[in-house]
Amino acid sequence: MKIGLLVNEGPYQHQAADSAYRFACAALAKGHEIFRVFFYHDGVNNGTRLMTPPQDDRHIQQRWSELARTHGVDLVLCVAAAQRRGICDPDEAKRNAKDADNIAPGFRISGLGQLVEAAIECDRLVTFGD
Amino acid sequence: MKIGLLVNEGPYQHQAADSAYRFACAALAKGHEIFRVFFYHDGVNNGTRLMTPPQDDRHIQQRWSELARTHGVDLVLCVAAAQRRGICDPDEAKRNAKDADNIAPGFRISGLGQLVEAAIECDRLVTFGD
Amino acid sequence: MAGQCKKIMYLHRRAPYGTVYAQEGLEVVLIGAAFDQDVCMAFVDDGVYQLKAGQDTSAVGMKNFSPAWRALGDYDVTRLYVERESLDERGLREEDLMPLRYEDENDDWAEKSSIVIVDRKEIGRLIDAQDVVFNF
Amino acid sequence: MAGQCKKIMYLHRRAPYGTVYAQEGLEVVLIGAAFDQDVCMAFVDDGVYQLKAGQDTSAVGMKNFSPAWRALGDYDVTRLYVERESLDERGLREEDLMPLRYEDENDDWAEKSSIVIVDRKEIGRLIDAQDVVFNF
Amino acid sequence: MPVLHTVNKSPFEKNALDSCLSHALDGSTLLLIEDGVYAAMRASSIEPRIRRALKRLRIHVLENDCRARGISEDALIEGVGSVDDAGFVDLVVEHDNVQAWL
Amino acid sequence: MPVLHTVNKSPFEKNALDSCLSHALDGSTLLLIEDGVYAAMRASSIEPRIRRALKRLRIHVLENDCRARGISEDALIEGVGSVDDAGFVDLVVEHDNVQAWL
Repeated sequence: MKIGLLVNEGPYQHQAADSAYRFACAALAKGHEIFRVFFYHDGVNNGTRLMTPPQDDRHIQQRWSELARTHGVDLVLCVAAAQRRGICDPDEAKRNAKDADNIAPGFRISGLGQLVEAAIECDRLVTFGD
Repeated sequence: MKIGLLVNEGPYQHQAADSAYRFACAALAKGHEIFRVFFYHDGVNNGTRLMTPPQDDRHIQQRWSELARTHGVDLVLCVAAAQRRGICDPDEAKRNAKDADNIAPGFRISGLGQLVEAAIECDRLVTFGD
Repeated sequence: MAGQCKKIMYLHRRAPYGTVYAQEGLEVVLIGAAFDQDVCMAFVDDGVYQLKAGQDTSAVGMKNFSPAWRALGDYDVTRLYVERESLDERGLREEDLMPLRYEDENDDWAEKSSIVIVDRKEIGRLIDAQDVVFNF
Repeated sequence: MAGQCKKIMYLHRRAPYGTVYAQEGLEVVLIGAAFDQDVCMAFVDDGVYQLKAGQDTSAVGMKNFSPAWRALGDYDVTRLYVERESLDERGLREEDLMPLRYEDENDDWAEKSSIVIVDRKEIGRLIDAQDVVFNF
Repeated sequence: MPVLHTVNKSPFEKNALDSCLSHALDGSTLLLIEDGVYAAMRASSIEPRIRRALKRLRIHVLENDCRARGISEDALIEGVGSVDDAGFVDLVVEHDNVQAWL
Repeated sequence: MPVLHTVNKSPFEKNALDSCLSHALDGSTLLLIEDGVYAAMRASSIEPRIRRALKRLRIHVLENDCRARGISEDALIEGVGSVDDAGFVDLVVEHDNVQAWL
């Protein structure tokens, strides 16, 4: 089955990102397709490569990036939410005259249409938030 | 009077950052001292210079930076919370082998001791959160 | 995706301004309108506060996004279900809400209200009838 | 700051793991211990769940920070007020909580429980008596 | 002056107001801010709780937060005061301690 | 199968569970996750509400979230089922739609 995920909260502050990750792993293990993980609201903060959690804790961004690398999962950060919160890729950085970017490998920035498209394309949309 | 502020949530997602800013401005206008604004939990996300809110919306980071510049307010991001969430200054970036940093002007990164110190030093500590 | 028409509900349960969900939720509705699906909105619990008339954010320095609700009719989002029990608990009546209207193309462009007050049971049935529910 | 000794309360009102406040709140208590103030903690509402025995986060992939509560005694944080009404509403008894103990230097290092069950009224009085209350 | 309690949550969504009211000592002050201001609206199911609390607490709303949400002065329960941002600062200064019920 | 409702909030802190229960149609399913699992603990003041709901809904908890919080299987209200992460996926697949009460 084709499943889309919506993650509405940032890493560490709420369990949403952890729950979504576990769900994605379990769904993939059962042979389902994770069509897309869309990160909205503070969820976009999952996609910064600048995080350095303590060594004895999970690394939420690296887990997502690894999921993209090994399973080709499409990780999309909402551009409007990302702009408000300071997440950008090199293109966005250039366009907004920023001197740095912070997007992590495996993530891409795109519009809200990608969320609506996922809702239409997928058999199920599962939301994780606060 | 010497007042300390604690901001526990990130910009735009919750009103906490807006309320704290208004309070700080009102306190300064009345001649009080804002000894320190300590940003904890997702509050550290107030201190990224990479945010680009829509032109018709307030720019939460720039407002804080301006407050530091004009009134010398001490804006401190908790280092442990900042590491988890991907906020770093050039030193932190170097120490954690990151290829970029994102801290905004007027903010500094330091330990939780700065929060406890503020609570002890100040006549009042006012908390804004979720 | 061609030809697919899903029943999509945007279910808003939170007050505006205290958190961003109402505002960013509305942004999804406006973008989603381009996809030509069978769309409705529901305002439940504190979500009914989003439609309160007279919002004025000038003094809090935040963006007042409430005028955007009026644009929904132009985006063909014309069914806004508002839960009666949620209004009652909060001491609100329909007159306390912004008047939201649309022009009905199937009725000689007659202007009609987009707001439909329904009871909790009906909201439950509506949720059950959707293909997708977005919860903001 | 020399010589100042303030009465500081860390008031924990939220469940662990669902949000980070319990964990990052505990980090403040541990750092704050170095400042040699008059410190206590209070567990109210869902905060009492933080002390529930038997927490095991291995399967959720999150950090289990609950063992750190046991270290509090070594940090001279020895008064942990737990609200009786909050326990009752949640069907919890004192035996359901982790045993947290400290050695009383004023009583020949006798081992004592750090947990003090008090009622809501007393929590209200304790809050009133503080110079600073941190709310996590 | 005793404790200034702040509540920033809707009383319909979260237990912050109830927890505050059940802990606040007689004679202390409650300031409703952000979504907390909805508690002060007349004719809601919360009104009886606020009226009872008014017998033993001073209760204020932050007026800018009311205005943002379309709550006019005359929609407030009688006895609830209204303060601007400067008034919030004054309340903090007047009280010995501030306790935020988040 | 009808709707799968998820609740991730403590029933003591937020109104998500109550709102879910008052909207869920008979025959639908409720999955408690994250802090939502506390609702399924025996002997709390929430228990009567869950028992009533069990007469018309299937109710499950996510067992890993229970374990994290120190809630053992035998602390659950009888009639509440327990699923692992794979079981969560199965529930999503079996139902026509998933509604998250945040």
